[in-house]
Amino acid sequence: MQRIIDDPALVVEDMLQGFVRAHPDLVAATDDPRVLRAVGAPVAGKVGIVTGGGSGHKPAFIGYLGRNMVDAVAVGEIFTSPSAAAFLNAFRAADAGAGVACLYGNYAGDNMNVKLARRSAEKEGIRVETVIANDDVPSAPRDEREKRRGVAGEVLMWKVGGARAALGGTLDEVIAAAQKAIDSTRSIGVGLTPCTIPAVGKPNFSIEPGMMEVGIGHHGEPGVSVEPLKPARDIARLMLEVILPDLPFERGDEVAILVSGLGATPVMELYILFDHLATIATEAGLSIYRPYVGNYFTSLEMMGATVTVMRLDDELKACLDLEADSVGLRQLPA
Amino acid sequence: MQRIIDDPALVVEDMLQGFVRAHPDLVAATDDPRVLRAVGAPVAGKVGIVTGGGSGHKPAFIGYLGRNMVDAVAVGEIFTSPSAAAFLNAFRAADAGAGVACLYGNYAGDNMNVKLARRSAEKEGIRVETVIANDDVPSAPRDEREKRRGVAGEVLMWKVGGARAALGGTLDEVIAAAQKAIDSTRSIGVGLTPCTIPAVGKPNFSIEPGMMEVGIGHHGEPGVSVEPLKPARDIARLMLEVILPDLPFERGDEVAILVSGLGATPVMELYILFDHLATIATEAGLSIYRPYVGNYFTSLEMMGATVTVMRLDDELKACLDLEADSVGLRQLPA
Amino acid sequence: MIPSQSFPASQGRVVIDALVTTIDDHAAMLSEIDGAIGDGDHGINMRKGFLMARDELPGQVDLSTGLTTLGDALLTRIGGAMGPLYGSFFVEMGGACAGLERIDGTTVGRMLAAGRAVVEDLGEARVGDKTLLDTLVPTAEAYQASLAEGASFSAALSVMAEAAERGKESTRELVARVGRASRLGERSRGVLDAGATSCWLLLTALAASMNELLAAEG
Amino acid sequence: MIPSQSFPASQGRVVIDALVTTIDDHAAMLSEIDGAIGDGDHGINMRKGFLMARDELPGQVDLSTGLTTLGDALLTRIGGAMGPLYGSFFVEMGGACAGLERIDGTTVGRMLAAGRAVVEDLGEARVGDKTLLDTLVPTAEAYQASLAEGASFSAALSVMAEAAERGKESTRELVARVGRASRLGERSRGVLDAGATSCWLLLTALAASMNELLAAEG
Ligand SMILES: Nc1ncnc2c1ncn2[C@@H]1O[C@H](COP(=O)(O)OP(=O)(O)O)[C@@H](O)[C@H]1O
Ligand SMILES: Nc1ncnc2c1ncn2[C@@H]1O[C@H](COP(=O)(O)OP(=O)(O)O)[C@@H](O)[C@H]1O
Ligand SMILES: [Mg+2]
Ligand SMILES: [Mg+2]
Ligand SMILES: [Mg+2]
Ligand SMILES: [Mg+2]
Repeated sequence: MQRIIDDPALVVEDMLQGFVRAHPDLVAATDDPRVLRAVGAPVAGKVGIVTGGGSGHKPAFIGYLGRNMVDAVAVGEIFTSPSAAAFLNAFRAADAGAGVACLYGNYAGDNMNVKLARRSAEKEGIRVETVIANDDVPSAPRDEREKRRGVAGEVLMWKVGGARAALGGTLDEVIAAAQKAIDSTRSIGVGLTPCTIPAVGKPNFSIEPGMMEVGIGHHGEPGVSVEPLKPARDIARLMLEVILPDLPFERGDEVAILVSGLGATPVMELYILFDHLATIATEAGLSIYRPYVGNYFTSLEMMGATVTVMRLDDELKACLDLEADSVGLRQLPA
Repeated sequence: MQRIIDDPALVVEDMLQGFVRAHPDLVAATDDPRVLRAVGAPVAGKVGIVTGGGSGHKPAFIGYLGRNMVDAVAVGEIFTSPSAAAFLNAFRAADAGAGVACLYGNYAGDNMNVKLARRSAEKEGIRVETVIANDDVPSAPRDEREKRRGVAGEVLMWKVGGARAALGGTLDEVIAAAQKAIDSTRSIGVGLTPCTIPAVGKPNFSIEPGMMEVGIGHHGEPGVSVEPLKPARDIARLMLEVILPDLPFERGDEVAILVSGLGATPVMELYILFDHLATIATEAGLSIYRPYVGNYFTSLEMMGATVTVMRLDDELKACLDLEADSVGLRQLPA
Repeated sequence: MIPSQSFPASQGRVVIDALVTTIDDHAAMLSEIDGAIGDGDHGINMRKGFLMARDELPGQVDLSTGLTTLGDALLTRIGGAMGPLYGSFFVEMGGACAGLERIDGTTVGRMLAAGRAVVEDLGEARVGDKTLLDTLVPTAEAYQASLAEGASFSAALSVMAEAAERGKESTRELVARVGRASRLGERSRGVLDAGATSCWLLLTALAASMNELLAAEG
Repeated sequence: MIPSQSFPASQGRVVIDALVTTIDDHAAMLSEIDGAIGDGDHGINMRKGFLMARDELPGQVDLSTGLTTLGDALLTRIGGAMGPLYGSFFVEMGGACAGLERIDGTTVGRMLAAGRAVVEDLGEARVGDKTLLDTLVPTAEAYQASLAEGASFSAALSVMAEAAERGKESTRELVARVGRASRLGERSRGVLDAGATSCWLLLTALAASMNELLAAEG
């Protein structure tokens, strides 16, 4: 295990300490060591945006704390949901009286911990509404969408929710925008190598050299097929063949496309993949309003990439266009 | 080789196409397929900032094209200097009559190609001055500084040069600021795994599991020692023990610290490393004016990290503080 | 008819220590089992939470407070699915014996029923899904049945331990339908489920420590 | 005294084709040699540049234009250290025979001298550093010496090919002092240098193609 760490059991603690120290302009610690908040949060009158999830997905989740983005994040162990207590403390850190939109991904642990935290928060008079991202198409069939996992589409959900809140939306408006964002979004991942959780010390699943796992999840959850590794052009095509018909995206749709590396895939390759995606999407009659290419939601040192497509309307475009300042997503004023 | 590519011989071409398509707000193609320019470049009256180098270092080099940053980049094959013709065309693309500051790294190929390109440019009446980054301490002894390679310190050199030009500096002023930037900067890298150039298909050097190469270069150039992999705390210490005495940095110095991953090292680990660096630097009496932690200058899917420390004065601080918009470095107005 | 057996609720620490110790002692084994078809961290997660919980307990604690504190610590500290499931499990078990001076067989039956209910409610898994429910549900039922058939508290505790072992072993032949191991489909057959194994360890420790306390009563 | 041998400069294409073909044919070998102590791309880089250069040439071209075009293409296309070094090498070789109707032994001597000078000037390496100079410098000198001793053009070309082979082989025992291979220090000893090998291929092809042109003259 070729890692730059100290005690493998304490990587999350150690990382958090460095993160807060590196970004004092953007993030601050709270009384709960497993909760970070954005500098300036809670913002008076603004709906609080909260998310949370397991660690190992940099820049997700804490990298999206910031201006016009997320207000507080509950931090879990590597690939493990944060505790209910952490979610509760994140709600407290983000709430300025206007309520909290908890925008998170559909994983069993997160669902349970959010459920418990939300019960406690409401006893304290903090109103919490949730949007549960389920953009990962291969994780369940179309008629069981509620079972699908949340993946890199969460980044666009946070951008939209964060912007809608910053633009003065009420809790219901923020929730409606974030729900629309994720309902308009479809994703798929392709894995080329596994990754190793430091405390475990060996890969958490395996992919043979020369093979790829189509539809893999962010923690190595099973894909729809394991097949021989193909050229980027073919990978792009098979990814879009899964996600475009699912919404379905239709001729004339304006879309955002987000290509994220899973960690160790050189960013060069994400651009190669994006080029094919853009060509195929354009051929399918989609117009790309906003592309995002980079490491937006990773899985430690896994190799591979996820592709996310979101259908836009005027509200979603306005939300994506708003300036934002966070480690993972910075957009200057237009 | 688990890669998302098409023809391994054409990865640079394919990547460039996707890059231009992904960032139409920031970069534009030129008549030379191996030269990209910033949107809006050349800027009337402004000194042009040019750099160039081998590919495989994303976001370097093209990721630093943008507002208040670099105006034109010459693009080479993977880990191979761009041609003299590409440098010449980059000079042409960046020159608005105020001359060109070519800020690049000290590699034999780059030196030769810039030398030839500069000769041709001057025949055309384009004034080109150079700053050759040599921030990599382990690559040569202190009394042979002119032999040292340029590594991640180049990012800070570009930020300073780009800002100085944007702030209206003459060519001589821009060159002086960029030269001061690199003269005030020291770097060191630690490699944990090698990487594979797609067209070659096998790792370009080897590091045994459980070992690390201290002082390794961006292309696997030899380090000062190969030793058993240590905890992050000890890695941080031995890196600073090499670079702090070299300038030397002294008690009371204000510094920028840049920690860059080499590609496949999870960003989480960069924060763990940074936390120790900040502690040790603070103990040494340095005050950290600006930290940068992320993948700023990578080497395909190499594992490891580089650490760069730059001593600041008022001019360098003003240059680092200026807003900037590029793929690799975005800073909002303060 | 034998006289109803019981032990003082104030001896809670003995039970809690037994629970923590078995997780601590078997952490490596649990991770290894999880590694076969899961992500290999079950022992790490559990040990971290259980050791933290023990550190928060006073030297002497009644069973209800001890279990509630343990549950709260798991809820607060370990996250994942195990935090809320085992956390709520122990919180509910503690709640079911709150205020009692002595713990008898009927109380333990109520405790198991309460714990089982919250795990089923929160986790939405079923017996046969290859989870800790495959240990918990049949064990709670066997314990209750043996009491109903007139067994003594200590005899029912032995039934509990045996049923937990059978429940754990039953997961070997199951295909995982929830959690990470469902990744493997048919390939998840043939090995134990990690959560079912930790649940067996916990219920066995519970039974053994309570039997110890009963024996001390003479 | 044999009459001075020469061939028409208009036959440049024969020489250029020989140069391109040898690189194309031996690309895998060159990469493999580079792989032992360098980064394994020497053949890839060279082939890419040489094939592009050939595509830019008209069917018929005089030697000076052909070499200049080849050199320019390398300068324009392949970057690295090889682009400027071999690029300038061929540009200077082409310059040294510009405007001539026929190419004789003395001209080739001037061409080699000009090529060698620019490589030394630009690359700042020396004989013994385990680079292409270990082939180029002794070959240029041996060729010149054989002419000075009165050898015919074709005999001097044979001397060129033999000297190039010896030069290339000499790198086997050298320790790399410049370029990537210097990474390995003592460990770079015992294998050939990639650039010295490509230089041997090029000089051998140059000699063979010129000898062929001389033979065609009858
Ligand atoms: N919904 C559920 N209900 C009951 N038990 C569950 C559920 N989901 C998972 N489990 C149990 O959790 C165990 C794995 O725990 P652990 O390894 O700590 O968490 P993770 O799977 O997040 O790594 C499984 O072996 C299974 O018994
Ligand atoms: N300064 C120099 N002068 C002459 N030849 C050089 C010099 N630097 C490198 N070389 C030659 O370049 C060869 C390697 O070329 P190549 O593999 O194409 O480039 P790179 O080393 O950039 O991958 C070496 O074998 C050596 O002969
Ligand atoms: Mg886990
Ligand atoms: Mg090379
Ligand atoms: Mg697990
Ligand atoms: Mg090479």
